[in-house]
Amino acid sequence: MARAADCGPDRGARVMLEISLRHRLSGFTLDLALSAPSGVTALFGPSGAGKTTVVNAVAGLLRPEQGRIAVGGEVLLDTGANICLPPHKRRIGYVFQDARLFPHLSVRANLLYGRRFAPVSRDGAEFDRVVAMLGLEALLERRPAALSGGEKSRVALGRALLCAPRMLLMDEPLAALDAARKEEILPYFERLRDEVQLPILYVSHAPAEVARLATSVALIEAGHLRGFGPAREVLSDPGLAPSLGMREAGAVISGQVAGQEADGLARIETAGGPVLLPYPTGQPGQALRLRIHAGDVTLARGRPEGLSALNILPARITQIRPAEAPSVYVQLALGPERLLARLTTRSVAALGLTEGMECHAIIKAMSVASEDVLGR
Amino acid sequence: MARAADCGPDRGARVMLEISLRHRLSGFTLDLALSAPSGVTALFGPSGAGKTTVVNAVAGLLRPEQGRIAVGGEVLLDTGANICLPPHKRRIGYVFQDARLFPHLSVRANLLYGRRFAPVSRDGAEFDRVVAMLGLEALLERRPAALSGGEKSRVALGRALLCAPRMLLMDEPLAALDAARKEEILPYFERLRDEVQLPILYVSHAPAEVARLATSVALIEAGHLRGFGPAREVLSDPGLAPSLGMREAGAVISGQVAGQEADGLARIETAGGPVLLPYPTGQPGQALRLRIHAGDVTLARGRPEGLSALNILPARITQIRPAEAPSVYVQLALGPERLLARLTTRSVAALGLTEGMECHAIIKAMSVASEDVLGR
Amino acid sequence: MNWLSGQDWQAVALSLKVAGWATALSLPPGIFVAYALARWRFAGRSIVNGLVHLPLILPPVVTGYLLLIGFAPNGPIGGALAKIGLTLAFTWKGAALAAGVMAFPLMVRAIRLAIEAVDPKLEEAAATLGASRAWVFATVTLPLIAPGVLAGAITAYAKAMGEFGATITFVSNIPGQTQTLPLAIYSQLQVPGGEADAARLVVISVTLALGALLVSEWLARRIAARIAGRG
Amino acid sequence: MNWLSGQDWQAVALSLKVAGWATALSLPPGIFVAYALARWRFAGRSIVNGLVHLPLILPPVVTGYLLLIGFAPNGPIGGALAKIGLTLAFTWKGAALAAGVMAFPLMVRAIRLAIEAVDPKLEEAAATLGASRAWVFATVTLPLIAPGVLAGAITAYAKAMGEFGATITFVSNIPGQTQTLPLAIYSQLQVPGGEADAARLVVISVTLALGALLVSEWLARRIAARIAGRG
Amino acid sequence: GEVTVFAAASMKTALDEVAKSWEEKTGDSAHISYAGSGALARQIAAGAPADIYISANPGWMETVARTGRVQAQEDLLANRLVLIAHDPQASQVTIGPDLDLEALLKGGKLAMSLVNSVPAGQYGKAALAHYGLWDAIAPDVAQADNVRATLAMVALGAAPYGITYATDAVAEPRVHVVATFPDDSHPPIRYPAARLTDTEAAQSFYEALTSPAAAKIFEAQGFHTLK
Ligand SMILES: Nc1ncnc2c1ncn2[C@@H]1O[C@H](COP(=O)(O)OP(=O)(O)OP(=O)(O)O)[C@@H](O)[C@H]1O
Ligand SMILES: Nc1ncnc2c1ncn2[C@@H]1O[C@H](COP(=O)(O)OP(=O)(O)OP(=O)(O)O)[C@@H](O)[C@H]1O
Ligand code: MOO
Ligand SMILES: [Mg+2]
Ligand SMILES: [Mg+2]
Repeated sequence: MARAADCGPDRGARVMLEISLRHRLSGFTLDLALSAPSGVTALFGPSGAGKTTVVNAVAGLLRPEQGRIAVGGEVLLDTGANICLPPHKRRIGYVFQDARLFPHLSVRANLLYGRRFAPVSRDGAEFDRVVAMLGLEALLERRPAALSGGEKSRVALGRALLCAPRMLLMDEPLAALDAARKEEILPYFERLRDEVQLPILYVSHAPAEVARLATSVALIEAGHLRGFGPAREVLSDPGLAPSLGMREAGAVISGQVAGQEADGLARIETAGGPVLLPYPTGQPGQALRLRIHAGDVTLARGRPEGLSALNILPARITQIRPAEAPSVYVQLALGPERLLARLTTRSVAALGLTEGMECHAIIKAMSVASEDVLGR
Repeated sequence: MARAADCGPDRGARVMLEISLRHRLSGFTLDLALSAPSGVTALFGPSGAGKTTVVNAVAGLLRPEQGRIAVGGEVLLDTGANICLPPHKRRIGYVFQDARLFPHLSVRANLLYGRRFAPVSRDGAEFDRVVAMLGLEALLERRPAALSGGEKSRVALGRALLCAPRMLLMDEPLAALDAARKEEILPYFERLRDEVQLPILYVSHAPAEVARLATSVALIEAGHLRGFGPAREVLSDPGLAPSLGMREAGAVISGQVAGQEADGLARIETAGGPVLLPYPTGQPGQALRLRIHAGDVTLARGRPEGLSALNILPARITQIRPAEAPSVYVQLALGPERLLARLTTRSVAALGLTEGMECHAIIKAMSVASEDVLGR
Repeated sequence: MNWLSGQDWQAVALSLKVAGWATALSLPPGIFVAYALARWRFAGRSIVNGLVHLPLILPPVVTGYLLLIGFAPNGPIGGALAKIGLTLAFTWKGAALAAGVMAFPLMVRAIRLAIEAVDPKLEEAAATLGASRAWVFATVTLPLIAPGVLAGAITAYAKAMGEFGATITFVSNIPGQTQTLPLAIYSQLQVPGGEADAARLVVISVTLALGALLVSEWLARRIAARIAGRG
Repeated sequence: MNWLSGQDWQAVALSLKVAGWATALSLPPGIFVAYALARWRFAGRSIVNGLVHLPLILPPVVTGYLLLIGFAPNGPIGGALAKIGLTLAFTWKGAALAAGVMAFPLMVRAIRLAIEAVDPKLEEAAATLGASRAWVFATVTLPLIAPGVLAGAITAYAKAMGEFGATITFVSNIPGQTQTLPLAIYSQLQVPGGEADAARLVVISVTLALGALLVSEWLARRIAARIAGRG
Repeated sequence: GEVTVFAAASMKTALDEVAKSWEEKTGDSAHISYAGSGALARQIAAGAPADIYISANPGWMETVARTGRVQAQEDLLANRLVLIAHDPQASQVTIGPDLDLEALLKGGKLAMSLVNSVPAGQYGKAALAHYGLWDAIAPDVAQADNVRATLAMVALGAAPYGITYATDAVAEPRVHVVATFPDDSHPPIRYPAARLTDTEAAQSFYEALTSPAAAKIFEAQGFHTLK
């Protein structure tokens, strides 16, 4: 446990999920420990890093050589104390990387499979809501074999959501889906996270999804933890940025909805000043987070005029770190918030930017896509 | 065939791939026709649209009720003339949406399965190159059952690449892979397209991949063609932009590598003026295409100063089209090229932008990620 | 119908009863043993496997002889059963036992192959949804092996319809009580010139078994079509 | 070894030869018929299926009798075969034929179940890679059904080791030529007090068949482990 | 030389011994195939390479005779029918119209061979019918497919009483003869033998069957020799 606590984020926050594992497979060793607060814990890392293996251990499908897993204080596994709850007693909804639908059951029966075991009997409304969200209405009487790839993964998702679990494991649940469909499903995940307070372990290769959903991010490489912490820290860490993919590095800043302006723009108050976004973001007073890609931030020494960009925030340069040549990451302080900008070395030289200097960060309203507005 | 020709792109270009299909499944009807020039033809569309069904028909795994399929002039299927080549005579490498590896064979044997049937005997160098690119060296003696999701899809990819096909079908080949791995594989696809001149039918939900690879794009919805044409036209069509996903709309402009500057920046000559990019892009003289996201383009009336953005191109506004409120798409002419910008209506009003007006398009060097530099 | 004698009809009815009961009663233990052999690793697994196959390996007469020793009214098991009022020797119930024992290995083989073809990942998925082992078996494994169970049952049924050696040795040939079709056919064949009578019974026997076969094939195809999404 | 008489040894050797040939020779047609029944839709499919099951349904004596009629030196097929120098009736080859015929339905059932469990999508994948139907069968289908083929073969072997009724009816019970173990056991049982001798033969018979069974189980597990990625 | 003999299974004990002494005397070898008389007759009709056929049933000998292969034929042996009991204490009974078989059985079965097809069963049925006992006892008769199986039922106690040949009862210590059926209660029990080929060995074996040495062996097993 000591090890797990070492890399826990928000050491003060209540630990919701505790995972400490050691397991050898031929040619691959998994060895990591983390304890995460409630919310979404994202597992991120290259193919073959061990993400599915971790998730399987939490589900009880893999019994690690050594390990301890606890959810919300309840111990699911403790090899030391010889505790190992069988999978069906763990009440964990698992969206598998491969869909694993029951081929002999209709889509409806697949979706309802877990209902019988749910401690609270879910009402039909919940079923209808999930079916509608996943666009499965027309498929309910079909068999899995006749579904398309994306349809299968949607049914698998619905099946796990409808079993009233106390925790969700999702292994790349949206990989087979198009952007529009993802856009419909992600808000539901956010509601599960925020309203239902369901702990979620979320595997994804898409940094946008991770940034949007994750409370904590664990970066796994070759079976070991490369980084772990609150999403905002991991995602704005210039050292970890390359692991997230070039386009995808970026910081997350907090804000509060101030209201909607007459022309439809939403106004968000952040520690760095007001930010305007071109779509509804919620009720006034609602807390939210904005993910700003490092590549989308332009810097100016003076306050530029006559620009179509609406959001021009005063900032101070806190760090300049070389990235892949010929570019650098510039970390900016907007009051207590951190922003990450990626610039060419030429621009840094031309503008004479140095650490400690005051400048303006320019963010196009349009470059903060709605998928980068995170629910809290 | 008349129907197919109607929506063919570059009506003058040599038709490489001709598909015309009519097939009913319970509750789903596929009915489309297209003829595409050589290069990568991307099939794009929501889950359940019929993409895999089209690909299966080309592979010979589905015999449509009516249809004609020809590749490079050779007829694979013509229900009218009662021609239907069996799959093994079509010499088509198919990367399935599900990996479909042979469970009883090692990874190596899976990769080499098609070699025996290749008309030219591939040398070991090709094998080594593909294995290295896909990072499969350590997995060669393993069985598919013990591979991770991404490892499986990499082996499936390698298997299809190594069978020396005359055409490749790829059904979301990179969906299970992380950004870094994709970055390693995409250039290989580009080489296949450009050097080997292999026709590729490519299904993907990722607009970035499509934009980068596709010569032609077919947008399929509910079994029908919503749009089809050269990639640059489809991707910069403001009418089709919503289908591509909010973040992903953007135009493609052509350019030529002028050389590398002393500080490492690459200089690309485009019809709109020079563009600087922060990474190597190729030999001087090489033609390439840049994909510029609409959200990444900032406009200014006058030429702005003191900005970290390096690329400031004079442009003329050709079209202003409402997008989702409160934003608009602004189409810009940079000489003969078209650029797409997405702005808030407030900015358009504040700057007083109107069609026909001259202005400056500001593109951050960093916001054109290397994945948006397309090989030609 | 004067084509068949009353005794022949008795044999037909009895055969159907015996084969039906033999199949029905050996199905649950057949499924259980097949599951245990396919999925569990326990000491004595090979022994169980060997025992199950024994009736296949032994000449049927020997099996019948062993049954006679064990289940005769004064035999060790037969005595115990007699106390609860169950007499097997020389009754149709004994014939069903003999047929069931002879058919058992065929049934277990078929079901076991089907179980081994079920992807354990589906069972795992069911477990994560909260289903206990028994429930997983009932709602996932069993439906998926239904074609195999059907194949096993019909093979067993066919075998039970044709079983001769063990039956006649164990329960002998009592018309109306233990004289199944094969025994009737055998009796006819032992009489010089009895071929024609035997042939009639063979036709009936084959018709009955093939009818069952066709029905089972049709059922199995329907199940397979449902799973393949065509049903 | 004075525990077994020379004649007993003959019976053991003969049984091994007969069961081995019966299994080996019925394997290729068994695989072929199983594949046809599992994958092809052709007219007369039910008829073929029925014919295959016939030896299971008929009393073995009837099967033996039909073989005798067909393959006797003066029978229709036997006559033709005699012209090419192949005599089946009353030779060990005939015993192998009888055992093979009796075991055939068991073999076909097992292999067919295995074929039906193979995902056609894998075969499709092989076809797209350029493999012809025959090659797909040899390199994908066949390896994947290997455990089922093995199961079918061993069931057939066990059945062939135990076959009695059809054998004695077709090729008679000639020591050294057609007297297999089950026939030798039967002969011993004809001798008053012959039970002890019969029991010895039963033990040998069971040992041989169980030995084969164990080997086949072990092989099947190894194949399964390889496919599951543990091998 | 070699000789192949097709013989009714119930003759195995005696015939094995006869064959052995013949082999020792002549240096030739005999292969004897024991099976049901009917099966053997059909095989001979189908062209089986038999030199000698010994049937337990005159009916099947007729089938063989019709093939035209018979070179020589004679009734070799006779046998008697006995009522046997499992219980060593069972008392002797008299076969006659007054025999109360049902009382003897006490609810058990009377073991016989197939009464319509196996000779021992046919003779037994005829004998019981002769005394008017058959119809009453028929439902309680358990028919085995051969005499040895009938014997085994009684020997094991599965059936308290049975009807077999005297020759079978002789060799089985676990059964007791409680009565012998009068010869006139059933058709004569005959074992016809036929020689089907003219080879020297066949002739020699056929003759040996009726030799005094053979007669001794047969009689030791309870058969009556007819020559
Ligand atoms: N055998 C079938 N019977 C009925 N409908 C079918 C059958 N096979 C596929 N479909 C339907 O046809 C439609 C197209 O399927 P297809 O697999 O081509 O979709 P897709 O575009 O590849 O989707 P995805 O991106 O989710 O893989 C789907 O709605 C699917 O449910
Ligand atoms: N049974 C096994 N034997 C040996 N190695 C295994 C076994 N199962 C998995 N592995 C290896 O363990 C590593 C981790 O696998 P895992 O499935 O957890 O990866 P992952 O992070 O989920 O990858 P992906 O993103 O590709 O799904 C992989 O290298 C895989 O090859
Ligand atoms: O296997 Mo048998 O020969 O039906 O009793
Ligand atoms: Mg995985
Ligand atoms: Mg698809």
